Amino acid sequence: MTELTLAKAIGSGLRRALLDDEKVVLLGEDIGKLGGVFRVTDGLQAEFGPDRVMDTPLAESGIVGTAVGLAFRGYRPVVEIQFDGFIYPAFDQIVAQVAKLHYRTGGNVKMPITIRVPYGGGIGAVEHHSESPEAYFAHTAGLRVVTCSNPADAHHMIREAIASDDPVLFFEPKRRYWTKGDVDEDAAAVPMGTARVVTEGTDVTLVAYGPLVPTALDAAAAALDDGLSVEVIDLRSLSPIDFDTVEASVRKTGRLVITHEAAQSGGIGAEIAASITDRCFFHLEAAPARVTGFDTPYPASRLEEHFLPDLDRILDAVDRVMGRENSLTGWTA
Amino acid sequence: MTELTLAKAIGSGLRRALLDDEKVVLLGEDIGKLGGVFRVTDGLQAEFGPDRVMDTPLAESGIVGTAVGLAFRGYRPVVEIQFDGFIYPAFDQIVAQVAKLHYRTGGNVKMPITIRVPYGGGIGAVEHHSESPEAYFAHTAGLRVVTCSNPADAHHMIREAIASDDPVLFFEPKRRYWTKGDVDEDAAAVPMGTARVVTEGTDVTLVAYGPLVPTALDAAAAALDDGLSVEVIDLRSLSPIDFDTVEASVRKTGRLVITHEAAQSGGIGAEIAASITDRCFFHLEAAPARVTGFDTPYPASRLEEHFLPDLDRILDAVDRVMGRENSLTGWTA
Amino acid sequence: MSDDKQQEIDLAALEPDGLIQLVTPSGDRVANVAFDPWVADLTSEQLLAMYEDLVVVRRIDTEATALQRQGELGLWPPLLGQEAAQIGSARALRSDDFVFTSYRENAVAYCRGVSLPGLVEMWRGTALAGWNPFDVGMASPAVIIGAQTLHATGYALGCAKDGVDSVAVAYFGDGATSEGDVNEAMIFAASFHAPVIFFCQNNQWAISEPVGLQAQRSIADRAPGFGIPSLRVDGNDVLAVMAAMRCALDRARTGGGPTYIEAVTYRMGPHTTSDDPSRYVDETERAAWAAKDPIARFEAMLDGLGILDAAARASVAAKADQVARDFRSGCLGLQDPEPMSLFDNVYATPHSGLERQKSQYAAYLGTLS
Amino acid sequence: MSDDKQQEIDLAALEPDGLIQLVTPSGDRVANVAFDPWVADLTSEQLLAMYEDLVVVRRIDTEATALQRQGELGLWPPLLGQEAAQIGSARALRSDDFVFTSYRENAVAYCRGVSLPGLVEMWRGTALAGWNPFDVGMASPAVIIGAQTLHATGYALGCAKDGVDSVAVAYFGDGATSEGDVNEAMIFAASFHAPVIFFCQNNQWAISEPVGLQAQRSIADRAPGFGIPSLRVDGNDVLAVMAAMRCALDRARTGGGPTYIEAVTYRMGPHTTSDDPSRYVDETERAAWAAKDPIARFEAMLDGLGILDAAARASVAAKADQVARDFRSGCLGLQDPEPMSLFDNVYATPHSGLERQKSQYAAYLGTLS
Ligand SMILES: Cc1ncc(C[n+]2csc(CCOP(=O)(O)OP(=O)(O)O)c2C)c(N)n1
Ligand SMILES: Cc1ncc(C[n+]2csc(CCOP(=O)(O)OP(=O)(O)O)c2C)c(N)n1
Ligand SMILES: [Mg+2]
Ligand SMILES: [Mg+2]
Repeated sequence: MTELTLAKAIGSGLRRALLDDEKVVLLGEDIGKLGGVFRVTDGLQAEFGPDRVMDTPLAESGIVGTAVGLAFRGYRPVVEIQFDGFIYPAFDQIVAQVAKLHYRTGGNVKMPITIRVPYGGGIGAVEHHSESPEAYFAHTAGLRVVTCSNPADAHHMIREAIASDDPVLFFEPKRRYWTKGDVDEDAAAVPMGTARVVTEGTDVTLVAYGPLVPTALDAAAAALDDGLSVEVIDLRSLSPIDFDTVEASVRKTGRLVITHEAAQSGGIGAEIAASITDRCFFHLEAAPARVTGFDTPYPASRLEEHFLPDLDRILDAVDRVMGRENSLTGWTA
Repeated sequence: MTELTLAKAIGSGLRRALLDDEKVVLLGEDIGKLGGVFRVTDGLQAEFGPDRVMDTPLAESGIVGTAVGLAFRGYRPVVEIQFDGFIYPAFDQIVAQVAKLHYRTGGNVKMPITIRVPYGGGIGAVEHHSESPEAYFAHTAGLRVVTCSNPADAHHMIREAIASDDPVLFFEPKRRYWTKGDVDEDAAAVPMGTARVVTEGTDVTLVAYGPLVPTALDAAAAALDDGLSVEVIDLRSLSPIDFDTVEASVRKTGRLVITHEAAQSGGIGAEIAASITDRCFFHLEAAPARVTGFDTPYPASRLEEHFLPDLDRILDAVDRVMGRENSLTGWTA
Repeated sequence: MSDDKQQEIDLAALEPDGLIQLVTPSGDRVANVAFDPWVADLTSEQLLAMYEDLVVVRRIDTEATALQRQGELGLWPPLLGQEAAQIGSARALRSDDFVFTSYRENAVAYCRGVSLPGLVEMWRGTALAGWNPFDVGMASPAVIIGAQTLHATGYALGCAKDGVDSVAVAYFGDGATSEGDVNEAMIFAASFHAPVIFFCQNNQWAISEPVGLQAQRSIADRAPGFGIPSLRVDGNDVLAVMAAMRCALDRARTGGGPTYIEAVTYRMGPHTTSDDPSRYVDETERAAWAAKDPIARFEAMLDGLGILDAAARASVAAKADQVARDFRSGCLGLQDPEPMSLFDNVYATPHSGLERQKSQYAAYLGTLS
Repeated sequence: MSDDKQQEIDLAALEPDGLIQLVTPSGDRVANVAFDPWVADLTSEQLLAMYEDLVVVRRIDTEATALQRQGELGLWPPLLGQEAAQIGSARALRSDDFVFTSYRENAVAYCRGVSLPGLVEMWRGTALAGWNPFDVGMASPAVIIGAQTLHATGYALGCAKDGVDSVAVAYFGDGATSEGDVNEAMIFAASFHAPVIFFCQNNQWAISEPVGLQAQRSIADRAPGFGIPSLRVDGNDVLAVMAAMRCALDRARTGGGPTYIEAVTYRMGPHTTSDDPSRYVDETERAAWAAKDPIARFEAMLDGLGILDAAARASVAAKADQVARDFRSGCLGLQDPEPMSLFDNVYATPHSGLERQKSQYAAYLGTLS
């Protein structure tokens, strides 16, 4: 058991993967000597050499497309996209090649590619450095999409992602890179596709993932002071979504709040609200509420506190699903 | 009033736009002499010359990026993406530039770009020629997303899209290109962002768009034989979605079925189900049902009849929201 | 011929504008100091086998077009006119090389050992791909223009990592050269010194767009600026193509890195069976290229060498007939897939969301039957 | 110098490997038959003005780094070492030309007339862009590497359509040359013969990656293969840069089409204030480049010409002080935007979905206050 930051926990997971399987190779911009702009790969090129930890030319489509070829040759490439907003030049290779090749070839060609993406806002960055593009990939058949919220999960989930024979989009909550927590490298990992109930509760189910899990926990604590018992679920996987866990919770609470940074329209929250309404229609006491980024581009950093869901906005939604008097009766989809 | 196919109705809309505004230029692959692979631009280069109807090199990012520069210079570019599956190389230019430039520049730079995309399946095509990528764009702030289902709408909506000062993704239901209908070029157009109630009904609201509107109408007719009154709404706009129209309908019927070809998870149907549940929670008699493509890549054409929503699957969902005995009680999200 | 230095010089001498030709359109064998050695070992049997290949793949192509007209295929992209470019290059490969192509490389697929029905599965719509890539050393065709060039580069990088001398080959068209991916592939290949060959069939057209819209200079002129030597070869000359390809393969196998080959040829047919080239093709140009036909030329050369006697001709004709029959019956024998196979192989391991949809659809189908 | 033929020859003569230099690192003016004429008209006043520009933009840059260290800016990308490349090129432009840059072109922005606080708005986070592109003929910086090269190409195409002789300029880095977009931009520009200049500042680094990872030959060697002539210029020589830029601009204005310029320079500072170059930069290399400093060199030349007297020096120093003060106070004066402005300008015309979110958030904010 070691205390690590979330960034270092991913780094140690990458290191273990490199040690465990010689077919694992890392590709990305500035991941070598620099160790990545967030230092997640710090020291790995020094330890494993430039053949296994490769700085690539500056072209995201090129990186992912090259990874596809390596996968054809039996490798397990782990690709780093430097920031969320730079994944789009690789979109075609991801959705039309990485996602489809196993299906296209009737299962003959596996694509065990992990695409790491630091994502989300709250770090005062310039444009394109604070995006939450996860819904695009969760809507893409053939991909798995996961995200972690704490160091232990970060470590084990990156190893599970790399070990997976399917391609995995691995979203790293960049504003939580410096969060510390205990990591037991040898512990048995929770299967990657499952959600985790972080705090049990009886009144409201609050679903969060990635960077907003700590915010959700704060909200649950604040709600408790107010006499409300909120069950917080860390989704962990966005494709597949572990609806069984969410359904079980909502059947108990009858109320659902979902929060994410991505824009509301067509976000993960929409899918959860729709699916849970379908599964738990007669158990729901109120319409599921979404607390999300707005349908605007990510704004200038001096405005991001207004864009990002925070404790108050989450509590407001909790109040609303509880049917409490709340100025925001109009605060709906 | 002329009878035109949907393809020709778009062509005549493009022609009117070229006549009405000299800043309108068309760009795309094979749109000149060939008139596009679907002949939508047939005759336009001959009439307006290669300066206004331009064949471009084979590169979608290049086409859209060039259109951005033309828009900076005051032009209104209309871009043709040859098939749905070829839009992904342009994804970055669309979501990171076209969608954001107006916001980025505080409204100083307008992006009146129309991106035409023949989309959807049902034509027995090879891979990448039958996709429904609309949800990616509807989740992207800064874009408008529309789709037409009949020649009259096709004609007027393409003109509205080109006249819009915002970027518009214009999805053309390729399997309906040969559908005929009356077009009155001089009629007043219904505003682009509004939905249309195509058939009134009292029992179930059935929301469809693009290629599935005719299928939805067939289903409504079949349901009527069965004693059920189904109100069919042609959504027309996917961003924004005209929720007022859908809400008014659901308040009346209490039941909602949504159908689209795109994969279910994170599709437009999820957003509609979530938003309408939120707006009409106490009016709903059953959970909204979705009849969609599956969460698989688009399959080989000999399987597409199983992938695509059809009359029977829609009727099955109608039965389900009616609470009728139906073998598919398990048929949910 | 494996001395790196020597090759660099040979290649540089031909760069950028020489068009490598060993056989003229009228079938005369012309001497070429640099490239003759690369095909000097070919025996009469091997030359005849190449002739047979040329005839057979043209016959398959004709038959496929007929099958499409008869409604048995959804679409077909004819390779008429490009037989030499494909046979000359593909027959230079070893079985442990790996090929990443676009959709028109059906002669390449034939050479790699794809089964006859396998050639048409994706066009008939009974599957998305007609073969297991690992059985034949050839990926399923990439329909997204240019994407496969990066896959070839990555595969080549893997070969280098593995310390083997297998080579990856990317096939693509003149139109594809405009896609960002193809340029990125050159950059990655050059940067990683990957054993990959970029084989561009410049058939003068990308659907209705002439190559002049994509490139202001020869296609082959681009690669050198990226640090990749390039060869410009008469793509209708099967010997020249083979020589160029062998030269490039040798470079790749011996640590010389990537090579770019532009095979200058012509698409004699429509883009696909859905296309209407009368809207854009200039008949004079087409006629000029007809005079450079790759098969007629090779036939004339073999004739001149006295290799192609009546018996050989008859045997090739018989083989072509037989292949055409097998091809047709193989195509017609392709069965529609099982409905529930729709859900297979989306993932390598079960995905709970999709599993649910699958069981629901199975239940639904059950109610219908 | 507007005779097309003449220029083609001049350019060809320098392609591909000559490094255009008019002033040596020690400040000696060297004769260059082809490029001297392009700067022959510069008066002493103009030379002094360029000197002032160089000094002022370096001063702004230093001040911005200080502001970042003091927490007033979120981030800053220093241009230290690249002053000549930016001033020499930007001062060659007309106000009706239009510039599409990346994030490091703050000296270009200064020359275009961007206000001092405008230079830092996006780095302070008070807005996504610091100016109205149409006021200064310069787009807001593109953070997505390479994307702006296509915008410049499209804009140039528009200029050609409009029949005006304005020119579009794309500024980008050596790292950017690997992105598909930059290659596609060359293809489109060549195909449409667009009046665009591709101005690449090869500062040897893309964050921690040396240029050798992106390119195996000179960056300038790529464009000719696309049919675009290219110039390779000493990017630390402000006169040479201006000469090359004027030559390219003249070509573009007179129907000569696109030109590519590689300005060979060095990033003397970190990539941004967040970067730690000690992890990857070779100090010897950095020191060698320090000896080629663009300002010291130009100062020495002006000294040699007797133009830079004590009064001139004092006036430039005073100007730099003043600008630095104004810059700092302008920066500190930038106010946080109104919360509800978050919703402004997503669309040019109201979008019902967003309008609803806006009014709901306004109501919510109302309850908090
Ligand atoms: C990314 C992408 N854009 C557009 C298309 C449509 N398309 C199919 S083939 C083709 C022309 C390709 O020309 P070329 O590369 O010269 O190959 P050829 O067909 O001549 O063999 C186009 C534009 C596509 N398949 N993929
Ligand atoms: C598409 C994209 N990928 C990655 C990045 C991250 N990034 C920012 S600057 C940079 C290096 C750019 O190098 P270069 O083009 O040489 O410009 P320079 O910084 O040297 O001025 C990288 C990789 C980005 N901004 N956009
Ligand atoms: Mg071609
Ligand atoms: Mg650089």
